[in-house]
Amino acid sequence: MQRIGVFVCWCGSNIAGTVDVQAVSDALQNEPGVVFSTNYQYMCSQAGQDIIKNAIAEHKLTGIVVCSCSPRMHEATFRKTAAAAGLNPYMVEIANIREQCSWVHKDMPTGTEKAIILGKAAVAKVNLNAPLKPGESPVTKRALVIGGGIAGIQTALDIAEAGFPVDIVEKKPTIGGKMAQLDKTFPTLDCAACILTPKMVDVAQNENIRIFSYSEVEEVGGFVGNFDVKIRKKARFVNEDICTGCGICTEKCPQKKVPNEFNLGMDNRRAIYIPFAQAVPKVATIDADYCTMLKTGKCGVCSKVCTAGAIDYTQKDEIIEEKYGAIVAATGFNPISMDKFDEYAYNQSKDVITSLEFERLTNAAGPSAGKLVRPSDGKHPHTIVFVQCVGSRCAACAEKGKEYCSKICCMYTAKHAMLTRDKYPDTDVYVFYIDVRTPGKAFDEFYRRAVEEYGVHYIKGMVGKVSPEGDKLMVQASDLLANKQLHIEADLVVLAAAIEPDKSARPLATQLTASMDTNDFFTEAHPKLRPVESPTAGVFLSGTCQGPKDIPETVSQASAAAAKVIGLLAKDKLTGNPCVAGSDELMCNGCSSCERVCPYGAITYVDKEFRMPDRTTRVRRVASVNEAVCQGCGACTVACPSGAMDLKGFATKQIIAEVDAICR
Amino acid sequence: MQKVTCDTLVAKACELLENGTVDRVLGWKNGEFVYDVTPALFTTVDDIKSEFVFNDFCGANFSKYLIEETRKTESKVLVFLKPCDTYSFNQLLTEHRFDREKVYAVGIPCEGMADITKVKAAAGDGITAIKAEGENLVISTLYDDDKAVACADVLAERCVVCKSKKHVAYDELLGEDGDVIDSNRFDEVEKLEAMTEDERFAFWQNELSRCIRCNACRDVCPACTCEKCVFDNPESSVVNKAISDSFEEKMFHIIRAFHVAGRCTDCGECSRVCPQNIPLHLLNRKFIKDINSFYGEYQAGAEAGSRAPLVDYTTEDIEPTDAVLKGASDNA
Amino acid sequence: MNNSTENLQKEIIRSSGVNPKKCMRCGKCSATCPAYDEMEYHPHQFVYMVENGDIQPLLESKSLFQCLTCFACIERCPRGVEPAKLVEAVRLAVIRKQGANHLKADDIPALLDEDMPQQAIVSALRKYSK
Amino acid sequence: MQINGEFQPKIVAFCCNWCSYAGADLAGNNRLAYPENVKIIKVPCSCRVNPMFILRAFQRGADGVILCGCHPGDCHYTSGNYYTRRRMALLFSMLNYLGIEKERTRVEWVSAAEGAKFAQTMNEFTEAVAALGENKRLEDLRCKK
Repeated sequence: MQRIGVFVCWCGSNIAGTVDVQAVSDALQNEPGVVFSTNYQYMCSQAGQDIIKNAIAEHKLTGIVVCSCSPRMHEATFRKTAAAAGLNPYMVEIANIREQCSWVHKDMPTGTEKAIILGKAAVAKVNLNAPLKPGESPVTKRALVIGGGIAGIQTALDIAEAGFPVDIVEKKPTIGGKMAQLDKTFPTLDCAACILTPKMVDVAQNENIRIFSYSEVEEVGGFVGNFDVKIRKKARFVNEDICTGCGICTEKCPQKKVPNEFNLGMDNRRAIYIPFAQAVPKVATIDADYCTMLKTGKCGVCSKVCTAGAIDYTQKDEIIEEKYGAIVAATGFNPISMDKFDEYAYNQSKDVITSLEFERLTNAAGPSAGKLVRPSDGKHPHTIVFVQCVGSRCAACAEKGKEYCSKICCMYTAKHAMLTRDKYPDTDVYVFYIDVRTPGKAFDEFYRRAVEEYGVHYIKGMVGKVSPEGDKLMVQASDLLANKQLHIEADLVVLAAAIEPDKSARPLATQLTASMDTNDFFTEAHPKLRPVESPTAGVFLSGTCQGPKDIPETVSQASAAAAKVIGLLAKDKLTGNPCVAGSDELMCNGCSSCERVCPYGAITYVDKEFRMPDRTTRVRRVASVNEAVCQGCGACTVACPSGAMDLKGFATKQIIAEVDAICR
Repeated sequence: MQKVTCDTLVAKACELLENGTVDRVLGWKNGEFVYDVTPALFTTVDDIKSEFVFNDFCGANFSKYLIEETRKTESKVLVFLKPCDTYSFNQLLTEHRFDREKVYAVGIPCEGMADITKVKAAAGDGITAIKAEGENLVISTLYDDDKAVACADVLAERCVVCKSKKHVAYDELLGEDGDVIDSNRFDEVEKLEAMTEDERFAFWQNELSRCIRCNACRDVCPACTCEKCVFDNPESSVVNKAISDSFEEKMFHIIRAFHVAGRCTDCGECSRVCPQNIPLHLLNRKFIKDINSFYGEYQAGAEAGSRAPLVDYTTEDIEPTDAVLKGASDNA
Repeated sequence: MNNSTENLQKEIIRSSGVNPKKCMRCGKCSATCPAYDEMEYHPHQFVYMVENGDIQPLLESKSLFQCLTCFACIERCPRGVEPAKLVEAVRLAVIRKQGANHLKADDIPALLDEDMPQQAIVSALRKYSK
Repeated sequence: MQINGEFQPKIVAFCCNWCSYAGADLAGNNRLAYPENVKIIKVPCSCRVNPMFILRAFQRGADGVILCGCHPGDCHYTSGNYYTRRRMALLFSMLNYLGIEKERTRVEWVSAAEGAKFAQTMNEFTEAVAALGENKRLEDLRCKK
């Protein structure tokens, strides 16, 4: 049996004006477990707190009920008071008789009666309270960043700057991501490579950063502060430590017909390659799908020309195991496939291209060395049609497009149109749009400049059809403002394809037990207040894996995620919320219902041996809650049919006791 | 009349026992009366040959027995599963309740089981023998001459509205597999929904007040497989072993149905075993019907590993207030 | 909007099963429409006008019968609005008007020309021969 | 419960800690009156509310039970109230199927900023339950004084 002390606060006249505080403390005196009951003008004052402390000592109290203002106001205060007097702070319960009683009721007798009932409910609960101790777990002071695009790069640099070691896992042979493929960046039009490649070099040179390129996350275990990660370092058949990146092998390799993915297949590379000149790490990689030596055992040219002796045809995948305190997902995006958009003739004409392909076409390091030419015949295009929202805002068919707005297309299309007109004033440039969405610093000004200074024809309406006729592309579109149907003879059509999360994100989310939305974007812990954290503790989100973003936004989110990681790694120990779920193993059925509703992936299953009454042992599958990860929502407690799962601080028994006290 | 004969099952059981595939067989044997067929565990060929029965009274769903049975030894147990039993079988697998490797499941076709209450109503009391002949059951009683009743007329309610003749899980199938049936199993629920609140209350008051809290419905239910039921657990605050007031049985039945909501395969065992003939399946079916209409068609057990509707959500789900309106036509 | 227009609007929305509010005004329906130049009101305008209850001009417009019902607009609409179904519903509203039967079966041969698609003739016969 | 010959319903309100409990506090801060009949029980999230709690309240003589949580999409725990929504939709539909008046149960989403909505909801709910009279259908006769 508890020894409970009840402390009724007057809150000056705030409570005492509507509630007979003496009657409340008298009535609660007779409740089961209550050994002391009093009232005072200001319980939260030093004098009031001293009353509580003295009573704890004098009456050997094991539990405390304070009838006062909302627990949101002073629960923390009274818990500290109790702790100072040697009582477990979770033995304190507050009956809210101010905000939820004296302030909303006017009549003294009924107000007093309600205050007594609220007090009784709190006493009933404290009778069943148990001392709680927050769990502690150590923190491994190392972070893992998955994805080496601008988001991952920025996050890693910021974390490393704060003095913590960081590993970047990038599945491609080089870091850099999509930004490395871009030509110029809006709204300032500086070249992407000029601002990105120095950062890539910083990453390579930073002592706190390790890059695992051509690698993928294989397995994730553990929890916040203590993740165990297995990384698969794919065989690149080149010894990274020896390769100097001189590139001779990539010139001598006889296998010349490999589609160059860096240029989106618009030209070819060799079977041994370095994706681009500024690649980091700048080492060659052998594409096993095309290498004649690896396929037939005959060739070995690269090995012969390599003066460093870096080629190793026997190299195998390597598994690296490492511990991390925090993990950042920065898996990025890809443009969606245009295969389902027959109306735009993407698969019929080489001269219908996506915007990312346009970036490569205009990039000085691209397949045409920066000269804007038609991919089909290498001729200079005179009429270019840009189509926006291709596959974005497409709610009709999930297989075809995406319901969301891809956010970046309006701006990059304006950029493409502007740059084209700037470099080739003899071209006619049309942009078909549904809405032009340009919120952002200096964004709308940028778009207006494309129209006003560069003479880009912006037409409200969509393109209905593109049909190749001879070497021209007939574009049929509507001009909604002029209420006309247009027929434009174009030389080049550029589709602003919607963007979608990289395909690796879904399996990664499963490994991380991080949640995703229906579009496979990572879900944030709170859409407004915790936008860079995943609901899974210790997992953070950087860049477009969380939602469509442009570069400035990606970089700010990347730094924000880094700040969160640094905040976590700076701690020596993590103190948890003690009000967490716990499973009674004797009653658990192992049915997985709780695991399925847990938003944090805090529940796992273990096979455990139980001794039966007849002295035999039996192995059963039972739920186990990771207290460091559980946030204490209680969803599992209701999903559990056997009642094995309960929530500390809000136990089924406690809540039922409150219900009973109120309905008594 | 069942399409698969007792002899076929006996032969199959003996074969699997003799070739060492299994070392135990879950089957049926006669109880005190001929219609009182009870589940039994056989371990020898002799026992099977002498005691194993299969007829129109073999309604028991063996899925639940597998939980205990598979824990006993490392070897396999043979279980015969009617189509509706296979759904429970899958559902238990979804919930990791037994080790699939330790079971050899033989699917058997089912033409629907007879309801002894209906048989008695048709043929009178004092039944001494029941024989299946073609489409009829020939019933001998102490008092009268033998009487033939059509099997179709004495089918159990759950078989009249059978939802599926298709086996969704098995290692081996005897006879041919059937199809999922578009049954009208929700008709009775709809009838209740069309009543007024007062009429519904009167209906359920009448039904549930007969409950004697024998717990048979819970004990037979293949979804009620908790290691310890909340109603048996003194720590749960709702422990209650017997009816003690006008609400207790409602609390029990609502919570029981809620605990199996989204997991209940509608096998109908609860109503079959109720000694008071309370139509408990109408509670479960209400949940199933609501789930189908609120969240899209879902058949528990149709697919092992599927996500039950109550541990799932969409951001566009129906609001509870609208759900109540949608759930009962008199509210419209 | 007066009562009868509002009823008519409701009826058209109901019978077509189309929710014009889903339209985001991209105009892809009109961009894709092969009969665009023949029509006084174009597919996107149909959607917009029905949404706003501006039904009367549609009822009186010849555009109704210039729609080929080729369903290109339905196929291409990114929001699943289905303008052709709306056109069809307005068309039906006109046809169902008492005593306003525009077309008799006997009149059809005289109206045919070589460019008219087979589909249009069949659907016209189906619709107007009652 | 009868006061001055007038029926006073007993109402139990479950409020989630992050939104609705704060909304109730805001109603208090703004002195927005609602009936004394309403007694609030704090839970971390609406998804902590077990159907057993609701039935228990009715069993012990409550005349109405209302559950308040964050608006869908705003749950502090991201998905808790989505589960609540499904559970309560099914439970309330079942209670109504058993003949329990649908006005006795309610789920309302109240944010921390919606003090006025909280007070208004409680006024409406109390009025609706009072109009139904005593809850005879779901109470436990043993617990009646």
